[in-house]
Amino acid sequence: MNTVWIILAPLIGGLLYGVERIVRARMQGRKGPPLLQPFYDMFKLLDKRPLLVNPAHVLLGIMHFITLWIAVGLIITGTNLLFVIFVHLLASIFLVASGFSVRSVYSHIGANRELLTMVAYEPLLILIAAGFYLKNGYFSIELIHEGEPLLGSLWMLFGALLLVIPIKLKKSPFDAAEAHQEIVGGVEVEYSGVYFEFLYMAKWLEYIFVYLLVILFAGNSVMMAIVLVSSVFLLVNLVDNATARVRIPHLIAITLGIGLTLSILNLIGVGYGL
Amino acid sequence: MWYSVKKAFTNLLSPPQTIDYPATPIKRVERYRGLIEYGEEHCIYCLKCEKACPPGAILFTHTDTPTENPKNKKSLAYDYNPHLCIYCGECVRACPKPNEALWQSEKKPGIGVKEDRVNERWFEVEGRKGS
Amino acid sequence: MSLIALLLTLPLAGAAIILLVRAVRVRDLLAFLTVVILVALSIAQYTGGMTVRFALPHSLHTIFMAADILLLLFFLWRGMHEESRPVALLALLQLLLYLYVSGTDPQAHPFDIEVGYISRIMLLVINIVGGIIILYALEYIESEEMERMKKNGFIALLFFFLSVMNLIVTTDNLEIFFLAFELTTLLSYLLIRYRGDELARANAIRALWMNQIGGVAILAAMIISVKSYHTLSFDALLTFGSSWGVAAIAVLIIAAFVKGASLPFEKWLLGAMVAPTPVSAILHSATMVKIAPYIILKLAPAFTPFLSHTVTLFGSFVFMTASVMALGRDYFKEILGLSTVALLGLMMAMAAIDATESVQIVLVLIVFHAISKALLFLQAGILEKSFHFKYLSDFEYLYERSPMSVWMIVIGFASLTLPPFGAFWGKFFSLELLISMISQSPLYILVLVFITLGSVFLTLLYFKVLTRVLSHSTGKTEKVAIPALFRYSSYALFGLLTVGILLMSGWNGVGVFELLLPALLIFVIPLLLRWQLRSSERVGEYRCGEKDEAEIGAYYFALPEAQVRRAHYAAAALIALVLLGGML
Amino acid sequence: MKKIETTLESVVSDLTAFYDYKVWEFLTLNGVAIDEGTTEIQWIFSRYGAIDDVVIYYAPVKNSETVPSVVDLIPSAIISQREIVDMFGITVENSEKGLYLDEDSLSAPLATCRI
Amino acid sequence: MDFSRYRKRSPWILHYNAGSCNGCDIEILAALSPRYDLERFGVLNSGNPKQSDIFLVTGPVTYRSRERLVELYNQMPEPKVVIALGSCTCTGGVFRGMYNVEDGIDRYIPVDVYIPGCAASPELIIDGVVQALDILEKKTKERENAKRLYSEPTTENGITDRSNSAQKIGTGGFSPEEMKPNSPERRENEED
Amino acid sequence: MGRKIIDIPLGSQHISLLEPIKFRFACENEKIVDVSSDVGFVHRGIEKACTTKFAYDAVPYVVARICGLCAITHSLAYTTAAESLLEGVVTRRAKYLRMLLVELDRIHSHMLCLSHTAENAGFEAMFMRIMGDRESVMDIQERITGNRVQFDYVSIGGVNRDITTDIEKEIRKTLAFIREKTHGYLEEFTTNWSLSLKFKGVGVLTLDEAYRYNAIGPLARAAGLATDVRSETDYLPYNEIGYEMRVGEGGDIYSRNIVRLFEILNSITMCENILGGLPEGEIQTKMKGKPTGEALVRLEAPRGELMYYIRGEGKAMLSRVRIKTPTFASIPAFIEVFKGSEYADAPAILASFDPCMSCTAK
Repeated sequence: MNTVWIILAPLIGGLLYGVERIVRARMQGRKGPPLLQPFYDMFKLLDKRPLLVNPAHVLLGIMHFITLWIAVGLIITGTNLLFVIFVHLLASIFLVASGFSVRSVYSHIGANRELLTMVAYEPLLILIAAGFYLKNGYFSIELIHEGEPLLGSLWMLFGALLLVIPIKLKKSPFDAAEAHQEIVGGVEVEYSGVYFEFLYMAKWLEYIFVYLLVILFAGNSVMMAIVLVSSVFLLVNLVDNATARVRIPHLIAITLGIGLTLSILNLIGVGYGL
Repeated sequence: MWYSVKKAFTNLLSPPQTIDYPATPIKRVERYRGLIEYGEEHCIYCLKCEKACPPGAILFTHTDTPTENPKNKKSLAYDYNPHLCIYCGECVRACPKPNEALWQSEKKPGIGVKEDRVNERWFEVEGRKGS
Repeated sequence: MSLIALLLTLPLAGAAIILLVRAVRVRDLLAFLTVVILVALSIAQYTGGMTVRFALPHSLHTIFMAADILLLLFFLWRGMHEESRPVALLALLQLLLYLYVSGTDPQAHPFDIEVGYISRIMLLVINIVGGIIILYALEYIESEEMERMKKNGFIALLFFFLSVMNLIVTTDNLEIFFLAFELTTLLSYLLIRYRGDELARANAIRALWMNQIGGVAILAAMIISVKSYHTLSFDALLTFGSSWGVAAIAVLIIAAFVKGASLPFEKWLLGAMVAPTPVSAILHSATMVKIAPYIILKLAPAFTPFLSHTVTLFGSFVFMTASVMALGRDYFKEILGLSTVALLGLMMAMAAIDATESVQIVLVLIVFHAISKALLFLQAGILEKSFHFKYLSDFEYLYERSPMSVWMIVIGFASLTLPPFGAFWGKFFSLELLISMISQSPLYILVLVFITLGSVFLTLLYFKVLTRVLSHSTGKTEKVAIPALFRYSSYALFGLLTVGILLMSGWNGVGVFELLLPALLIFVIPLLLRWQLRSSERVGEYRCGEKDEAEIGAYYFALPEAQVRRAHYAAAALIALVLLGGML
Repeated sequence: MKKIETTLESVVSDLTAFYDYKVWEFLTLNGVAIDEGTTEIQWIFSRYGAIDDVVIYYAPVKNSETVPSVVDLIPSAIISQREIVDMFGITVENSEKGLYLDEDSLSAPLATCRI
Repeated sequence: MDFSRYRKRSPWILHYNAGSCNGCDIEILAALSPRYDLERFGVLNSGNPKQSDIFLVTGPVTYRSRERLVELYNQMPEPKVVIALGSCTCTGGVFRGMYNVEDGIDRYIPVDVYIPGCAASPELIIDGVVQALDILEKKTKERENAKRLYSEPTTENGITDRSNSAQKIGTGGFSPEEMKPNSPERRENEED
Repeated sequence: MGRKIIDIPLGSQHISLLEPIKFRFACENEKIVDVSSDVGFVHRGIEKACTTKFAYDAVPYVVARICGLCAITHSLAYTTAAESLLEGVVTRRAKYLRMLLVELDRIHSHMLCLSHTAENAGFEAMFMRIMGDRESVMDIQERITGNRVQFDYVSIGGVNRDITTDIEKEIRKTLAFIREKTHGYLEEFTTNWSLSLKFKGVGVLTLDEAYRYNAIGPLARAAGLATDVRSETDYLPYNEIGYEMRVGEGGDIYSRNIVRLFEILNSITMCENILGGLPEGEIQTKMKGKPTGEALVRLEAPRGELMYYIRGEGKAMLSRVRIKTPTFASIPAFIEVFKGSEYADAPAILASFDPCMSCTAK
């Protein structure tokens, strides 16, 4: 069963992305693309003549995709949460390395920003994992899923996760790493055709990754999981449509400032039963 | 920010502003400055429009098979390039018989494809004119 | 016992012979043989798996004493000669303290040498990684411009270093420990000023006086120990547990901080960059600085909770601060150096937590940090020798000229932070351990935050370097040949890293599935695709339609000077807190 | 519109005496080809807040002469000086060619008098 | 598998202004705005030649934009379609015959769709894009070069490198006379 | 030690640019330390063509194609200059209609600038909102003139089309709609925290720099320099229709946006006043003769002062047409503003200048 879900993960992510594009268009008063648009894009990209700058660049991009898929797969199979976060870090590092592997300014800026956003969200993810451990005494995602919903006691960490989501999904106000109007997509600028495909699908996997993290807070309650995911989805899109992109220093200051405060408070609270 | 959030939310629930063109046509305003149209039978071949046209989108070139208009003494043929026209209407204002010989319609110009040779053909026309 | 004796004496013998040999080939062969035997010995010692204890003949004691005094007199002379007041004063102080200590009469030691689990691992690291670096140094030193004798002397000094390090991790006697400690100080001094220019001399002197603070600290600990317990044995010191014992331990910790070049003492290690690169490699990876976590690991069982907490806090603070400080640096070796300082902070922080897991974690960190850092410093040397690159901003067209070096650098950095490499697991389980300990003290939340921040800063540091090394354009290569010894030593270290991945599986429940499958996928699939990509059509980079090539520098996130000073004050305050913990 | 004649030698000193940057707005530098080989260069100013108070300093310039730069006095003149260089082919102190024109473009397109 | 029918469902656009009056350019923005919403067709204004299918050019090609135009065209992977947007892009429009323009982009790159209008309204832009989609669907993946190149893409060790083909166009490869059959000098001579 | 500089190009083709302009930012990290620029991409040679290719009465249609955004101001400035050489008098109704179009043009141009600034600051929703609302202005422009962008409305002697009561009604409706929307933008631009992070204190042009570099238009007014050609000329009766100058302070992007928003509101008021007081009369007067002499006309385009200098020798072709466009004059000021700001802000700063390269290079 897990295997099926792992194979389906990118497709579900694609659908989610499709829904999101429609929702975003509707929030802007537009009709928007069809639901299956991401898949059309995917097929079209497969059909392009392959052009590349250098093999290392493409390879690192593909490795980013594979590693991300592994990270998602590890969540689905229910392994150690902390380990999953680090596999995800590895995936991001592949992306950064691919950005740096071409002699292209925008790609470099994008990769550098990607690194800097990592400074902002990686500590928070680790602290979130710490929160789960403190509450349960284990990192096992499988057990977390079987346990009680933890949103009640970890709501501040959930707040910290909400700060991370726009960064990962490249949404306003924290989309500086992609910043289409400044650096033309950043890391992905040198990819084309079928090679861009991998990065494009990696984006879908990011959706799955963050929403699976959201679901963790719901524990064994399916109802709560659905409510959480849909409300987070709506919230993220509303904020995306109501804010401008902030600069990287602001991004780090805001995320770390608010996120660390929330996490530390919550950890103290959980650790000492306050 | 809250205004935008509210706006985004209400937009989500209300129908979009989008006109589903080409499925539903866009209503064009009256007196839209569209294609220049030519009524050969009323033309007096004064060539004022050719002179007035800023980009030179109207050219009268010599032809071997002239029309039966008696005014066409030099056996000229009217040639018009909608892909060169800037739709300013100067030609119509210059025309002594507007609405009969030359008028600006409300039709939108057609899309050209490679086979139409819109540019190369016009270089040929200009070449004929020059020689 | 005989194995250990061999480990201690063989490098000395090797050094002596090498000094005498004039032919390069013979020298290389001898050095190679010595290294091979040392590696074999250390492996044999490890697989022996027994704790070995024995006492040294009393006659050696006098020799040690004489050596100590001679050493201190040498330092004093250097201090006077180089007109460095701190060196001279500290040497004088040490001399006085030492004379005082030797005047007392401690109980006889049951055993001077004790080789336990920790020591065995340390021996492995010292001899294998150190040996590889010496092989590399054989090639490196040949390209320097100096006399044959001096070149051979360099190799001999490195062997001598291994011997001293072997002694320091096997001894259980504070007096011998002091001797070995001072010997490492001496050796680092000699090696740092090996090139003999103005800068080298200044930095060597700085290293000398800073390290002597450590010597003073050890002497102080010896005095306390002798005065209160009439013993100079480590083991005995650990078992007393009274307030004087804790005081002695706290003072010893200071010695560790100094050797580990922790803030605010990091300057001596950064100054060591002027030496030939193998020196940096050996200082950072196999020897010198590893004394710091080793001492703390050894002392940790006797820590009071307060001491444990403060040392952990200090270590994690250093971990974060040094990583941030490194972000603004441009000198490649300096970046590596500060990252060593940072990681030593982490090791010390973990070592101070007295738990079975923490010992494992620290050892894993020590081992893999040694391998990775050695690999990186080797590359730094290669860059210097083959390309004349020292500063990050100079690195130009590196990938085009030598993809091997670039990938080695990338793997070197990756192996320090990323799964599935060994150092990652060290960090990973440190985090796990810390998280599980939060309920013991709220201080651990702070430590956790420091360590998470520090590790992302380190990641940022390592991967910003890629701006300069990894970027390359379409096709067009002009390869530069790299000498064979350089290559093979790099491959050897890379091999160790790979073997390390395999050895890690099974540790702490790291399953094959979590570890090997991802590794397999990540490394194998690209290899399969590689051939396909080789023949694809190439296109230039997107430059907004322009053709002119833009200059792409690296990023520098320099910390303002005032902040650095503040960080030093904070570190000093934490050290004071540690000392205070000892006094109370 | 007031026109004041000046010469290339005196234009910098004239403008220095005249131009107060908080009173006068420097509009632009203009050139008019008068006859073959001569161009009239105009420095145009207008007074802030006044109705149509435009002052034009002008000087005839032979194509061989070098027009002095007024950038020290009026920093924003740099771009119009470069334009004059391109369009009329005359030399202006410290102003390069190539603001608009490429190597194979028509050189000095406005230089010839076509009355 | 044949994916060519998905091409027309996901056309990504690269826009370049080769010297137009920006009237058409703001109309492109208007076409992306909620009223016309080009994204309905899957259009994405990618701004990156490497990820674009449709090259939307405005302007009659000024001298300085020539090599940029060709460079961008070469960076686009096939299949690709070029749309000339606006009268001046098709034929030079009102700028036809001015001394610093090239009278239409099809002197430099092969144009598939010509959208007339000055300025072309969003409605015409949509018409043109829809027309272009049909052409895009029929295209092959063969390499399409610009009409004028500095050098043909070089092939070395079986690797084709197309990164140098646009360099120094106009001053290198061929003479300016050949390039401009309708140069202003010639026109002026005719007038005189 | 090598350089620590990163050269970041912006243009000539870039997603945030509508028109080709090339900037090369020399940056330390992302801080801009030096800027070089190339603005000549759109040079077509219109000044020359106006004196060699087109007769003086066709020129209004040509100069309109200098720039699609301020087309009306270009043709109006030219015709005003030509009319003063021909010594004809334009009727008051024609003048009012001309002003109506100029102000409508200013509204849609400012709206485009605001939306583009928001887009370049990463606020896509704001872009869509303003662009969606802007369509209604485009609609009434199309109704009045027959084309959305290139109005070709002004010709020598008057205007080409009259407005009917139908159109008038529609204009009033649209103006009311836009006024309501503009108040909404005003609130959003002043209160949205992410926009204030992006805009407040960013891209500052100080008052002294504005004087020094002869900044004009909203750029200057945002810096506190009270200059507006509408109050410095008298060929259009701006004083009759309730023109007010709005001067901002701070000279940052925020201030420029606010100045533009208030100018939109002021233009709406003016348009309503124009419709209210529209004099009766002909819209065209015949002008006789050929232009002789020289004339200099200044007009306030949406981006600032536009200047036409023409000289005629009594022939069908003029002997000199000099066009000084607002952006051209502001470029030295632009460069100053970029230095010291972050690259991340560069596209937004650039958009907030509302640059018009086709004007600049002609």
